[in-house]
Amino acid sequence: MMAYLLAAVTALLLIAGSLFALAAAIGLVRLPDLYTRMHSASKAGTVGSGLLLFAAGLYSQDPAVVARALAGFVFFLLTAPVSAHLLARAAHRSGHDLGAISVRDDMRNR
Amino acid sequence: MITPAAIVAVASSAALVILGLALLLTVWRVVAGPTLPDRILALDMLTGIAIGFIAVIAVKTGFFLYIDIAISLGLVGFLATVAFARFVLSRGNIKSPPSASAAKGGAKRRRAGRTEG
Amino acid sequence: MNTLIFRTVAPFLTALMLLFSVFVLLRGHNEPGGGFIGGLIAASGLAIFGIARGVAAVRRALFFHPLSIAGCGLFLSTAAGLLSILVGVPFMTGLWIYPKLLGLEVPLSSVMLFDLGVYLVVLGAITSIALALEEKEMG
Amino acid sequence: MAAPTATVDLAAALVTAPVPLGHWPAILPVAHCITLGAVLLMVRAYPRLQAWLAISGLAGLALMDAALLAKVAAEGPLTMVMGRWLPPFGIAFTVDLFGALMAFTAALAGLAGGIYALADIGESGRRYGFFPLLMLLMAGVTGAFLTGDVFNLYVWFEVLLISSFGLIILGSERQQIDGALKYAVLNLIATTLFLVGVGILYAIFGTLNMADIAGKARDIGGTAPLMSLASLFLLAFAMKAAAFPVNFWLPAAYHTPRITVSALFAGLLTKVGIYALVRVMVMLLPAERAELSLLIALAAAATILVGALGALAENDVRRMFGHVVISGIGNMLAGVALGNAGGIGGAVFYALHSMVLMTALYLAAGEIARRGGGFCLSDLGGLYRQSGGFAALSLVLFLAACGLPPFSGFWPKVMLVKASLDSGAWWLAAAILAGGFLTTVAFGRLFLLAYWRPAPMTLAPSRPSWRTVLPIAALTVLTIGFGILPERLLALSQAAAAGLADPQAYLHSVFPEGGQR
Amino acid sequence: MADVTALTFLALCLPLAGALAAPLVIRILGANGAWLLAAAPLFAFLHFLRLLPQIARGQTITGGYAWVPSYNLSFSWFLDGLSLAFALLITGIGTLIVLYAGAYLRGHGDQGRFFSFIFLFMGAMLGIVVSDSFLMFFIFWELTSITSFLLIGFDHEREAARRAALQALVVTGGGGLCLLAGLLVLWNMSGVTQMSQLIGAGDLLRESPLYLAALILVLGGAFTKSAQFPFHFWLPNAMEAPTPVSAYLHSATMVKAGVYLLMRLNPVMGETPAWEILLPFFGGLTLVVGTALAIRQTDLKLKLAYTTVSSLGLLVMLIGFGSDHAVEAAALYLVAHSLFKGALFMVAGIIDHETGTRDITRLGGLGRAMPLTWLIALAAAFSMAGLPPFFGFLAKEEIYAALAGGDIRAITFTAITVFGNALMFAVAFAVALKPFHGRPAQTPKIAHEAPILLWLGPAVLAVLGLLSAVFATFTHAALSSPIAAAIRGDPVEIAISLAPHLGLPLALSLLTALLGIGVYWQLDRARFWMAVFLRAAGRGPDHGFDLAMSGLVRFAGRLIRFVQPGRLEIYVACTFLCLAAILIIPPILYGELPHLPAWPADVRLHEWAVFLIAAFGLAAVLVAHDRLTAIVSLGIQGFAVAVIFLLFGAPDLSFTQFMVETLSVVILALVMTRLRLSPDDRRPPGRRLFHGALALVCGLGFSLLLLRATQAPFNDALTAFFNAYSKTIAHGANVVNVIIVDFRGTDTLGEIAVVAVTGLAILALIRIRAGSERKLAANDPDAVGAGE
Amino acid sequence: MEPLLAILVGLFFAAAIYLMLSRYSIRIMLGIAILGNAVNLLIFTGGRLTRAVPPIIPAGLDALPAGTANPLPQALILTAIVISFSFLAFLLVLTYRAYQDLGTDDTSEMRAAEPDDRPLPPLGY
Amino acid sequence: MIAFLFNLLLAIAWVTVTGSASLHNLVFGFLLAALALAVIREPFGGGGYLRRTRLVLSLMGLFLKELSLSAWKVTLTVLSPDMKLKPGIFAFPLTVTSDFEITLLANLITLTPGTLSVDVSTDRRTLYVHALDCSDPEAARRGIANGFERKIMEAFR
Ligand code: NA
Ligand code: NA
Repeated sequence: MMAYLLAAVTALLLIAGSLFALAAAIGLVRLPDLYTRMHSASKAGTVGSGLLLFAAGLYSQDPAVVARALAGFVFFLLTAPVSAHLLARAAHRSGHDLGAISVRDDMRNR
Repeated sequence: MITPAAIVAVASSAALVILGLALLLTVWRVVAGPTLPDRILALDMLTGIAIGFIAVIAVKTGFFLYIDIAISLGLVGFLATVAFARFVLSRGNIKSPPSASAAKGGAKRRRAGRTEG
Repeated sequence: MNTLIFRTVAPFLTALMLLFSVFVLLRGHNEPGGGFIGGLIAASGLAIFGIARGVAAVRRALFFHPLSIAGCGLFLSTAAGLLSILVGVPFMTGLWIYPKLLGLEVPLSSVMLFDLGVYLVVLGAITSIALALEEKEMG
Repeated sequence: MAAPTATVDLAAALVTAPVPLGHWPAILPVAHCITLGAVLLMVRAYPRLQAWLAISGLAGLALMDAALLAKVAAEGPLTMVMGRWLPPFGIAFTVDLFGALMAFTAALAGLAGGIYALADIGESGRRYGFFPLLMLLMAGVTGAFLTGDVFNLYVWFEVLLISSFGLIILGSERQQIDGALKYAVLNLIATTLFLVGVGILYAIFGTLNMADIAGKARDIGGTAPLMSLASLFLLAFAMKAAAFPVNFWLPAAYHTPRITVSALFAGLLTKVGIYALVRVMVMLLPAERAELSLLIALAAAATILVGALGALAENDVRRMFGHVVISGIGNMLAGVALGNAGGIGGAVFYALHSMVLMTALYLAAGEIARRGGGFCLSDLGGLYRQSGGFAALSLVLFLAACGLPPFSGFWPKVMLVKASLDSGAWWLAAAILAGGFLTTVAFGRLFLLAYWRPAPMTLAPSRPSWRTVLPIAALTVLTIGFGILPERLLALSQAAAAGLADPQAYLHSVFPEGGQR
Repeated sequence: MADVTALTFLALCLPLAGALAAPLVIRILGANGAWLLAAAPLFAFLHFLRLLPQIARGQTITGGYAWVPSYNLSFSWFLDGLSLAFALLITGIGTLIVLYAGAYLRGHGDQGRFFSFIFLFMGAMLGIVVSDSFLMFFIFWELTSITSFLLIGFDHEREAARRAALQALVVTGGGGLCLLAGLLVLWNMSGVTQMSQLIGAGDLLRESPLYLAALILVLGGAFTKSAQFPFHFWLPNAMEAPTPVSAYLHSATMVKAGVYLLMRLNPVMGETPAWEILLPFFGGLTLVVGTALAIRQTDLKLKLAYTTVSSLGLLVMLIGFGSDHAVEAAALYLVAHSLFKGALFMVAGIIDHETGTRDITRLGGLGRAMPLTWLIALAAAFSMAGLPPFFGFLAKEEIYAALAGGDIRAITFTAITVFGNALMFAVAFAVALKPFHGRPAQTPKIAHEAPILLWLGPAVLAVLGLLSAVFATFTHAALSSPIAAAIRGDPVEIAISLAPHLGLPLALSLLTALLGIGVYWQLDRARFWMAVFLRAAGRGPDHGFDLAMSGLVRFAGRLIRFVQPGRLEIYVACTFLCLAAILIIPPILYGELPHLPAWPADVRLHEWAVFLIAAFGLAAVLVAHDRLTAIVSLGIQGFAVAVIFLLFGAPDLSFTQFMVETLSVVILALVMTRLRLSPDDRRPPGRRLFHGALALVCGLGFSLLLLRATQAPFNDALTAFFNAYSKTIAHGANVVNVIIVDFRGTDTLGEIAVVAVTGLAILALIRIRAGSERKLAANDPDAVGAGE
Repeated sequence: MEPLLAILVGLFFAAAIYLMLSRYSIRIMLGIAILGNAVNLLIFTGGRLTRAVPPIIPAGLDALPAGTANPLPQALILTAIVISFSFLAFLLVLTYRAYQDLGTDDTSEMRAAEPDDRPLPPLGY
Repeated sequence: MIAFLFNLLLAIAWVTVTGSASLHNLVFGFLLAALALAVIREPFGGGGYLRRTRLVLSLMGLFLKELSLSAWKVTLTVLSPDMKLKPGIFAFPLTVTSDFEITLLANLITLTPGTLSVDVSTDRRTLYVHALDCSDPEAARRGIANGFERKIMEAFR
């Protein structure tokens, strides 16, 4: 029974994670400009791969693997916002304006 | 009889297919751009999906040692994005006249080369 | 890239990566990893540190010139191979000892020394390249 | 982890017999070079210490190689299996006469280059690693000559290649950068093809040990694509050796770096290509070599002639010498094409002669520039008037390069022409002789224009420095010595050739039990 | 008698010792050092003289030392009548030349060097004539080419001297290579390596199918060395050398080497149709051309030089005839020519030395100031003209005797010889009379009688020319007959003497003399008509040499600019063309194409996806229009490869591939930051098609090769070994890593050496700025880029 | 499986070679990067393929069970990857220097070492 | 002090990652971490954290919750047929002052729904935030100030 539960949770995590990743990818394609796409990539993408990692950790039933999966996830959490920040900042500074749909840009007049 | 392993196998196969789709979409963004940061963002995302892909393969094959690969990929993927961000920044303002930025390095400007990367 | 956020995060990331690199180095003999990958991860960490805080900071942090570190690594690796002359076995023969440390048996070997050398070479060489490129960037 | 508990049949995995210290010379030269390279890398900031360490290290290398040569000449091939793993599982360093001869001669050339560098390589060159690069270049060269494993050979190739990249750009002049780019791209293609060859070889044989392959090639023939493999190796090594029509990288690059570097390249690099060609084609794949002999012979003839004509056509002394190197490669290829004892022996002798001579020639070119103010024939002159001694040294080198007696170039030429005539390849003999003739014309003109012709302007009296004169003079003495007393070298070359043609001793050294899977 | 072998070896080494000692001796003793230096050849001469009786008795002397045993080569000599005569001439005349040069070059800054060269040359020449082994013979042969190069170019600041030296080197050196081939063919045919053994192999050689090839190759060597038409041109140009050199090289030594070779080979290669046609033809032609050209000249030395050419022609012609008389005549003329030509050259040198000119039209009336020299000149000229009582007379009589015969061939060659001899007669007196009698002319220097060192040599030679004829019986017994015997291969008795003898030869001699007087009488007119004729005939091979040299350089230049165009794209394309050929042709030629594989049935969906992504990445790199797309696409294919590794059980590989691929992309991006470049494919469509086809062919070739290789049964012994012992002995569960650090740790050692060097090389590449070496030399502190 | 990989390897080689045939140094570098992968895949395939069983000896066993991937080609490729990475890095920086010093990325304009107007040597003596 | 704590944290991370919770491993991990920290010793000037561990944990809890929500919201947004977006960048006046706090805040903002930190002004007083819905910047500012910023100040002051 435990095995079934474990398998079910793992399967759920796998499907959920990959769907999050897919959603992020769709967002990447659909969203109108760079800055909005970044939301998609830095959130849905991170959570998606985090869930998949966690699924792997869980299914292994090995605390070491779980710990590593978690460590990996934490690491993504550390890096994802930084890379988003760096990229957005660089893009904005090098003259990539917000898309036409945008309503406000407080950074433009600095 | 549906065994736990079978459930996971099906789920992981499905996950692989979904991730494959995600990969393709991301690759499309890489190629389509339109701007340089868009591509960089997509590549960053590609790394993220690859990490998930590896995790799924770990589940599918039962070799959880693959997780370490995923972790390292996260590490260097970050480095790649940082480097690309630098690339964007150091390229200078795309709206200013190109000669100002291209003169850097003292090299003769390419006649036909395009500055947009 | 002088941004406050990156400057602040980078040291933590670098420390984590250095730690992880040693982890990868040490377990390489039994699972994926080893000196080369460990060295790459460490060098990547230092590269991030360098991009965030400048080349000078990395140079200060390393104390030795990265290439000297690479040289040291190369020396260690060769020395690991040459050790076997003392035991009368051919070059590069793995030598293992199991000293007791605080009651625990710690396996030490010339093979590990060799892999440590690999780690240092990769760390030193790649860091040297990254710093050289980065320095150029600034200049 | 705990000490192993499982009971294992160690004798099936390891060389259980004690390895006498006398086997260490097989690996020591390489280990020595790498260790020293590592130390030099660490003391990069102390140029003076570096120089002395490097020179004494190179002298040590020469001594080690000499000891190795003596041992191999006396006792036959010497094998040490790294890590004690039974061959063909571990990497075996197997040194036969051919390898030992090449390694020793290379060490001499390296030592000469190192001494010359004391005068030629300036502060920045030393700070950016001339000496460590030189040591690691020697490590690559020596490793290539001594290893008995195909993939390991590839690795040493790469070591020497990347070191040569480092050396070629020291100075970073525009010319050097341009030359280096061509050199790097083309050489990279060549090593990549070599690697492909190794991959295919492994796919076919399932082994990488040369002795093992040599044993198996004779059985596998016909069932595996050995001809394709041999052709691939031929192309890769012909590129490395700069044989026509894939020789272009050499004249494109050899005249650009510091002269010491050119000298080392000319002396060492192409010879490693020839070495590998001989090792693989003659020892490992003899039947396939025989099939390809016509192709190789054609390439050889073309290489000889194109090289010799190139020497005539160049205004820059260094480029001229580059073509002379190529022409020499053609001669060695001719030996490989012939494949008989005389041919291989001639190729071996030629390779040894060429290592010494080409190093000396380029060092002399440096001296020409130092004394005459440049490398261009159109601007040179008056060197004979300026210093009869240097003119005499140069003349000896030139004559040796033309293959004229009584200098070292003569004997291999005779061997090769004789071998060609013996196998009825009169046209190959004609090409060798014609190449010698054209080279004679080229060097005659060089002597006329740069030495005899009055200087366009008065040359400042040059201060002779032992750092430049000693290596040139020492190599010249070797050239004369090889010419006047060729017996020892000739006998060794012939023995080396015999060992390649019939590698029983080599095989026995690797598999003393005769056991092969 | 002391050990002949050791003494002979010593005699052979004496010139070398002289060469080494000369600079020092001259530096200490000045020009008078010549007396001391002359001792070296003199001792050698005396040694050979002592051997004369033994040789005259028909014995031969051999000896030597082992030299290159593994090539069956010893330093060995073989002395018979021919070699000994040559050895005597070389050392004897050599002694006189050394003395002569002592005075001639008195005060010359490079006199010591000159003596070194002369001695080296002497040693080489001696080596040629005594060598028994082919290879040794050849070595000395080439040494004479080299040393004559140095001697002819002695006045190297003059372009003409440099040109002449190169010409001699090119012609004789090139001929030498022919000769080498010829000798090796002879070795091949006969199986012997010694001249002495060859003598018995004559029949074998003559019947061999390779005979003609060997003959032509050998003649190539001999004709160039002995200046036979059309290779004659280098010899007169070699007059650029100081006169002692001319006197030495062109009387008894250098140019006679070819004649020596032909004489030596006559017993084994002669008496065949080819021999009897080629030699007389070229010899006769050379005789005529040489004399004709000699007439035209006004320069004393050049006049003599061209007569040397014709004399050599005469000798070659005689050897070609090969009859007893011809051989005897050749032997006599060989000796006679050496004596008179050496003397005359030295006389010409004396005139030049004393008056400052050698132009015959600017000389006259010297007889009063230089009676002794005139006497010597006349004696030598008589011999050259073939007048009694000199040795030349005997030689000429014997020549006519040899040619006398009924057939058309004999008549033709007799006519030619008479013509040639007549002209030589005229030239002889033009040299020995014109400058000395008549009205004294204005010369750059006021003439005085020469010092003893100058006249001693020619005087001795002239006197010998007389004595040898007077005591002809002794001369024949000691010298001429043994020479002839060696040439003939059988014992020969020469009988001719000054004793009156009537017959056709004497008549021909008279005719020759009459013709010669006539030509001498009309010398100026003859010279004019000859010049007109030669101008009409066009420029000779001498001019051809210049054309050939510059043409060769130009051709080579064009060729090298074609094969070495300096464009990387062409180099790369050429490389890949070769690769395509290598990959496609051998499999087809040798039946190594793979059999058609079964379609893999079990490829899974995600595997297809990865392959597709890889292919997609490749395509994207190819079509990318901007750098980042290209770089990123590169990353895609790299990631795909990493995933392939992952899918097929290679986690370490995958790990490394991910890392390395990312870092490659990072470095690419960092570098690209500074390269404002487009990776756009800017090839014209035609080129694209060609490149595409080439790339596809190569790719196909690799596919086929790999397919074929994997279809062979696989030997997995190594893998089994590693799998079995990785944990149990090497203590590692990760077999790949154990291979890397233990089983094949040496590979990794090399690999990290590569990595370390890469770090160093890239640092150097980035840091060293162009010109920093130069700036450092100028003590500029900013030379090296940013400090460390 | 090997045939499919063989085809893929061919594609990799073709792409690499096509890129390297270009005149522009950047495309050459891209080609070199792909070339390295091509060779690695070739060696990998040459050692025969096994699906997804890494050659890592499971805890409790002393030797690898049958059916695992061949570790030797993996080890060879590891070495080769590192080496080709090193070379690529060097070449990239070299390209950069070449662009900086020679002012072009068009290799047919890089003629500092072998200029078109190389003079012939003097034709006289 | 910070150095010591961070060191210990890293050592614990080591123990978890290596999966061997022995004392030896902890000591070894501590040494390694010390080494790693020694390399980047500069940022660790002074201050202390230990007493705020509980607050940090609470912050982490908030963050995880927000992160999950964020991912879900983004997913919904991109999957909705008509993405009604009013994106834009607004300036957020910072109350927190130290490097660490600003960084933490910025990163947390990025990981929460609809917002993304783009840059910090050079005077460190303003944080520029990109929002998917920028129709009411004031509300967004208030949300941040009362949420993460306050929690951070509680935890780290
Ligand atoms: Na992200
Ligand atoms: Na490795």
